[in-house]
Amino acid sequence: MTVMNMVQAINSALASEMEADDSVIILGEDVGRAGGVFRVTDGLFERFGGDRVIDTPLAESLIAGMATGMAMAGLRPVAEMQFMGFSYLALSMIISHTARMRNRSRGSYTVPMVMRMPYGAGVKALEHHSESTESLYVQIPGLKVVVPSTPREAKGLLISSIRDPDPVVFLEPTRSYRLFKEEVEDGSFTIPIGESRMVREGDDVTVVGWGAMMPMVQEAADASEREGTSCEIIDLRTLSPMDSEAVVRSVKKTGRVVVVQEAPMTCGVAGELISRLTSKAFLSLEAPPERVTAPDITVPLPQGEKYYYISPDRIYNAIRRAASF
Amino acid sequence: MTVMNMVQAINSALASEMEADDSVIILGEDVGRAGGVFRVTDGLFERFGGDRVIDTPLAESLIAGMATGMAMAGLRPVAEMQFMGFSYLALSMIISHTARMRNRSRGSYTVPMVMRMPYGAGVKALEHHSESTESLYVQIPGLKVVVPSTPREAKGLLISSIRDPDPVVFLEPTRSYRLFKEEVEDGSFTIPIGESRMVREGDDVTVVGWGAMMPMVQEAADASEREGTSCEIIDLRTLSPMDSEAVVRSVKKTGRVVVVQEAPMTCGVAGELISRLTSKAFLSLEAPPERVTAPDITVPLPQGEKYYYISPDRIYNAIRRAASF
Amino acid sequence: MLTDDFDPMRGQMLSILDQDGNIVDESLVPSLDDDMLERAFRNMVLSRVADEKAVTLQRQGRLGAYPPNRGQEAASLGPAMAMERSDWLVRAFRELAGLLWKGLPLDRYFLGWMGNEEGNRFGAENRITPSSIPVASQYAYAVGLSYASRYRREDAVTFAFTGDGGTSEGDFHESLNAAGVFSLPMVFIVQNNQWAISVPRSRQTASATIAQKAVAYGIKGLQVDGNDLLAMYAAAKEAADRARSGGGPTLIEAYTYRLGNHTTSDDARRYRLASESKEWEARDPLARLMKHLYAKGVLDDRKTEAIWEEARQTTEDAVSKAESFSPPSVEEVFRHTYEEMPPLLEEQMQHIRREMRGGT
Amino acid sequence: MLTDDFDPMRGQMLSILDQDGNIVDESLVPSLDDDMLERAFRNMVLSRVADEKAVTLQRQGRLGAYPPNRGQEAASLGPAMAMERSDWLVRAFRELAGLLWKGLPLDRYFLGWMGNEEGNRFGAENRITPSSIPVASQYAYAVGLSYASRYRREDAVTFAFTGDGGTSEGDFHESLNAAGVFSLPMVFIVQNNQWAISVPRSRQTASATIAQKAVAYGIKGLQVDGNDLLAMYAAAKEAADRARSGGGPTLIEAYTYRLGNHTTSDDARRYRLASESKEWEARDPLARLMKHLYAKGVLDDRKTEAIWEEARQTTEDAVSKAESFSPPSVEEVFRHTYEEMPPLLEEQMQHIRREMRGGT
Ligand SMILES: Cc1ncc(C[n+]2csc(CCOP(=O)(O)OP(=O)(O)O)c2C)c(N)n1
Ligand SMILES: Cc1ncc(C[n+]2csc(CCOP(=O)(O)OP(=O)(O)O)c2C)c(N)n1
Ligand SMILES: [Mg+2]
Ligand SMILES: [Mg+2]
Repeated sequence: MTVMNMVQAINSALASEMEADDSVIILGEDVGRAGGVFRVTDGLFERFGGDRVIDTPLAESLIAGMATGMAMAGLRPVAEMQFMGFSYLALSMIISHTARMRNRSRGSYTVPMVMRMPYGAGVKALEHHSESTESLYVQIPGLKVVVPSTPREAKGLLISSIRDPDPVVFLEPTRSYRLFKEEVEDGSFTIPIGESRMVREGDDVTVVGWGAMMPMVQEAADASEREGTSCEIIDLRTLSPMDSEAVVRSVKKTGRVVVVQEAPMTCGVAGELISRLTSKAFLSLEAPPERVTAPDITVPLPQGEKYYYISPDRIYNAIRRAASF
Repeated sequence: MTVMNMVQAINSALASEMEADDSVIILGEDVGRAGGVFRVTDGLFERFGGDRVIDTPLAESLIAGMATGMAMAGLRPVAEMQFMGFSYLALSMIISHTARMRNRSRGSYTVPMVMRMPYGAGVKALEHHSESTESLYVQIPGLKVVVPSTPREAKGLLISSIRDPDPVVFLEPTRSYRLFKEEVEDGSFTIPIGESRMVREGDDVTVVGWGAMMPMVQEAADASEREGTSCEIIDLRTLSPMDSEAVVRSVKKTGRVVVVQEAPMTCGVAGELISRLTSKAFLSLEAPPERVTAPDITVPLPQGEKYYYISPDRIYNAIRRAASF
Repeated sequence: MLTDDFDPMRGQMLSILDQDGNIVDESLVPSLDDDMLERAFRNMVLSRVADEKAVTLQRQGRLGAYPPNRGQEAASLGPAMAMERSDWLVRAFRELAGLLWKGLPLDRYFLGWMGNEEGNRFGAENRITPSSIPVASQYAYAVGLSYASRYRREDAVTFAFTGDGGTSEGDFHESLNAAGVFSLPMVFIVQNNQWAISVPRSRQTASATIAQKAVAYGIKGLQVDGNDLLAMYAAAKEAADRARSGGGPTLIEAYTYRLGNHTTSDDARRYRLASESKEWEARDPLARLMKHLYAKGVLDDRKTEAIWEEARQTTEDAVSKAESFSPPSVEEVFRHTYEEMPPLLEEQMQHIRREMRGGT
Repeated sequence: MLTDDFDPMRGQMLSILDQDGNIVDESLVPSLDDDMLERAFRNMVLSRVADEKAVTLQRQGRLGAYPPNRGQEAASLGPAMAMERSDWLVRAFRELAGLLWKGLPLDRYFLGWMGNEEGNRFGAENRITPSSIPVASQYAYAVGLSYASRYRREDAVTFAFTGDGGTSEGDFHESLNAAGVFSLPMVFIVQNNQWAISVPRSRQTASATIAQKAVAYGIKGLQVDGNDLLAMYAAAKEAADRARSGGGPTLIEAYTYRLGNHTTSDDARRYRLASESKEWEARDPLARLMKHLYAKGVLDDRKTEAIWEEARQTTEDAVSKAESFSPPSVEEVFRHTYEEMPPLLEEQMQHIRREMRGGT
């Protein structure tokens, strides 16, 4: 066990998979000598060489396409998009080929690749550096979408993603990169994709979140508990395929639910989950499901970010609304 | 009044706006001499010349970006994506600039452009020619998304879109292009963006759809009415900004709702609408809202399309489930 | 080196057989024995026959929208003949002759255009990728395939096709640029058939040739008479040899012509002159090779007739086989989305199965 | 024509002032009077001072992540000096000197990097577009701006900037290609500062120069010493004149160097040699112009000192003004999403307003 932050945990996952399997290969902008703009790939260039830790030209569609081709040929590429806001340039490649190659060829070609990217706001960044447009990816059949919320989760989920036979979009909450440390196993270990994590059991309100929202969810739940509202907290962890079954089970117990999503409201993951719950736990719902999301605006530049970004207060208020309906 | 199909109605909208305003300009692949692969721009090249009906090189990001720049400079470009499945190449441009320029510059620059594209399945087309990924666009703040369901609607909504001060993604259901004709006003007229259309009033179940789903919704509703279930039919018409208020009003009356969406289920417009309804009409809901959508798979090639595409039967079944809950 | 002797920026184009099948310059003739040449001809005939069959089937409603290959057979066949088994052939959607040479089963070809994903199941073992509809996008994964093969020290060359229209797309640029930077063993073949649907080559780019675009990537570029099988073979062979020996990628512009419509949904008469197509009919790559082989004594009337007959038979057999394929079951339609079907998808599948059986 | 006399494919680069400010070839010196030259120097000094101030402010937490311009002043200033009022300046994010010349208010510049969209409100009347972070994407709307100005017979030239890294993006390619096809009045300036964050120019593209990429688009291309104001001005002026007279677009590679870090979040020592940066310090465009103007008698110590002092004062004033700007209200944050606020957005705004006031 070593105490690590999320950046270190991801680095450790990459290193251990590269050590174990020479088909694992890294590519992206500045991932090589510079070790990535967030230092996530620090030291890997020196350790595994420039042929396996590849600084590509500045071209996102190429990076996604190149990784796709590598994976079709049997490698296990881990591509980095420098920021989620630039991954849109790769979206056509991802939708048209990465996600479809298996079905198109009836399994003759598969694309076991990972596309990692930092995502999310709350770090007072430049324009395009605070995106949380995960739903663009979640809606694409053939892709998996994973979001870790702690260092240990990040390592275990990334290793699973690298070993997964299908393409995985791995979203790393920038805000959580260095927010806290925790003990992480030194060797290789996996956390299954597609299963949510029960963070805390409770009776009154189910609170669901993922990624950078989890610490805030916990803070809000703590405050609610102090006022006598018992919260069941679920970290969704995989957004696609989404473990809505676990949430349905929980809501059948509590009857009340708050879904917390950093992204703007419309056509987000929270709405999808609520729509599923409404269909599958209709008779158990004792209050309207609450969505806590950003408003439907572009992420403001830092001076206006507070009107956009989720706060524990806003989650707390939603829990109260749900509990007191 | 002239009886027209949807292709003719769109052509007529373009012609009348170009006649009235020389800042209206068309660009895209094969929109010029060939008149578009669906003949939507037929005759416009001859009438308005190659400087206003521009055949561009084969480059979608360029088309979107070029239209964005034209609009920033005060023109009213109407750009065509040859098929929705190739518009993903333009998505980064649309998200990063088209949709954000107004807010980024606090109104100093605006982007009054339209991006038209044929969309949807049910026509036994090639791969990538049957997409209905409208939710990729609906979730982007700063964009409007409009989907006509009849020839007259298409003309009125397109004229509004061209005159709109904000960028509009105008989705044309390929399946409806030549499906039926109706009387359409000859001159210029507008249908407001952001308002849904009440197709038929009814008491028992609210059925919501848009675009190519409308004829099927009507067929299913007719069948249901014959068995005594009265349907209130709403054509959503604008997906962004979505007129969820009208649906809420209807559901408060009927207590039951079926939302029909051609696209795959996850993170689609139907889920968003249901999530809004559940929040705003919670106490009125007498049955779980029903979503009729495609499954979460890539559109199959023609031989498998029947397992994907919505049918009136599937809508009818959902109405029955809702009514009998 | 051909790429030195024929400079696209000086308007030079490699040509070996003239319009009448005569050799322009003996020193350029590649070493292909008579047997190989006869096989090439057979392949071209089969491609021609199968292609025309596909157009007919489309008209009969037995096959979907289809992009004819007529006139472009040499442009894909020449490169295919320069390929080794382990080389990758990355398709766009108009390379029938080359695909047949590389080992694509004709029935699978028909099956694909008949709208069944099974048409692509043959791919991996032949190192042929599925047809790629989003223009030029396949160039990006071609770069990855090539990188992987070099990483694995496989000595494989990746041949990637696109059209003249494809050169305008960002993916074309990003891919050639990256191939140059990584000095990958690749041959990029642009079938410049003069049209991208209705847009003529001159409105696609202002560069005088497509081959000269190689300059932007620091790689070799060559313009080749794409209707001349010998020239296409020679150019591709040199490029492949260079790639194999570490000399990096080459861009080959195959100067050719689409004799048919863009697809069966298109009517080329709306945007191009009949006279132009007529001129190009006279440069038909198949007739040209045939004349050459007659002159060489490789072919005679009897043999030629037998070859056409054989092609017709092979085509009919392939069509029957493709049509005897059952349409996919609901399971087939769902199960290849992921290696393991997620619970929700399973549920959706069961739901649709129930609804299709008339239940609710 | 400079573009004929200096062929990037033969390794020729336009240079007028040498490292010590001496004129290399009198015949190339553009006609700029002393007053104009002095204004140019003032502008460069202001840019240098303001840029360093921004870096300092960032360290103090008064400004966000910031991309320094140091060393690249001539590369944007020269083109700006060749611009008319109605010409469009399409920014990337490292053109401070040129922006100031074109009329950007310095306080708005600071305000933008301080994280307030108000920093971009100045744009339209000066025909300066907001900074564009997605690398090279601005080239696409630049094409549209240019098309619109020609359509309106405005006689305006569009100048569009990107970096060496930007040349690898698809948008770079699609835009230059389209500009070539439409023969638009455009000048594309690539500030080749040798690095794209940590990736050196040689790993960005295998082409020997960036200027030669013009060949791919059938347009003119020229490599220019980007630290030489006179050369940058001369190149841009010729290109603009050509554009205005219908001669189509030009690609100018400004061969320069980023003396600072990529942004204030970067540490360039991780990936590049100190010796390299040192070499380039000696080619500083500001010192070079100064030496030239001393030699010409346009500047002396007193004047120079006054110019620096004035720049410091202007900068302090601009910073104060920017800092006195209030952060946006919730209304400001919401209302510019559309011209008219849709009901749902209004509702979301009211909700957030309530929550921020402590209500639920
Ligand atoms: C990205 C993309 N945009 C548009 C289309 C529609 N389309 C199909 S083929 C074609 C023209 C292609 O021209 P070219 O590359 O010259 O190939 P050719 O058809 O001549 O073989 C177009 C515009 C597409 N398939 N992909
Ligand atoms: C599309 C895109 N990808 C990645 C980034 C992250 N990024 C910002 S600047 C930069 C390097 C740009 O290099 P260059 O074009 O040479 O400009 P320079 O920074 O040297 O001025 C990168 C990769 C971005 N802003 N946009
Ligand atoms: Mg073509
Ligand atoms: Mg640079």
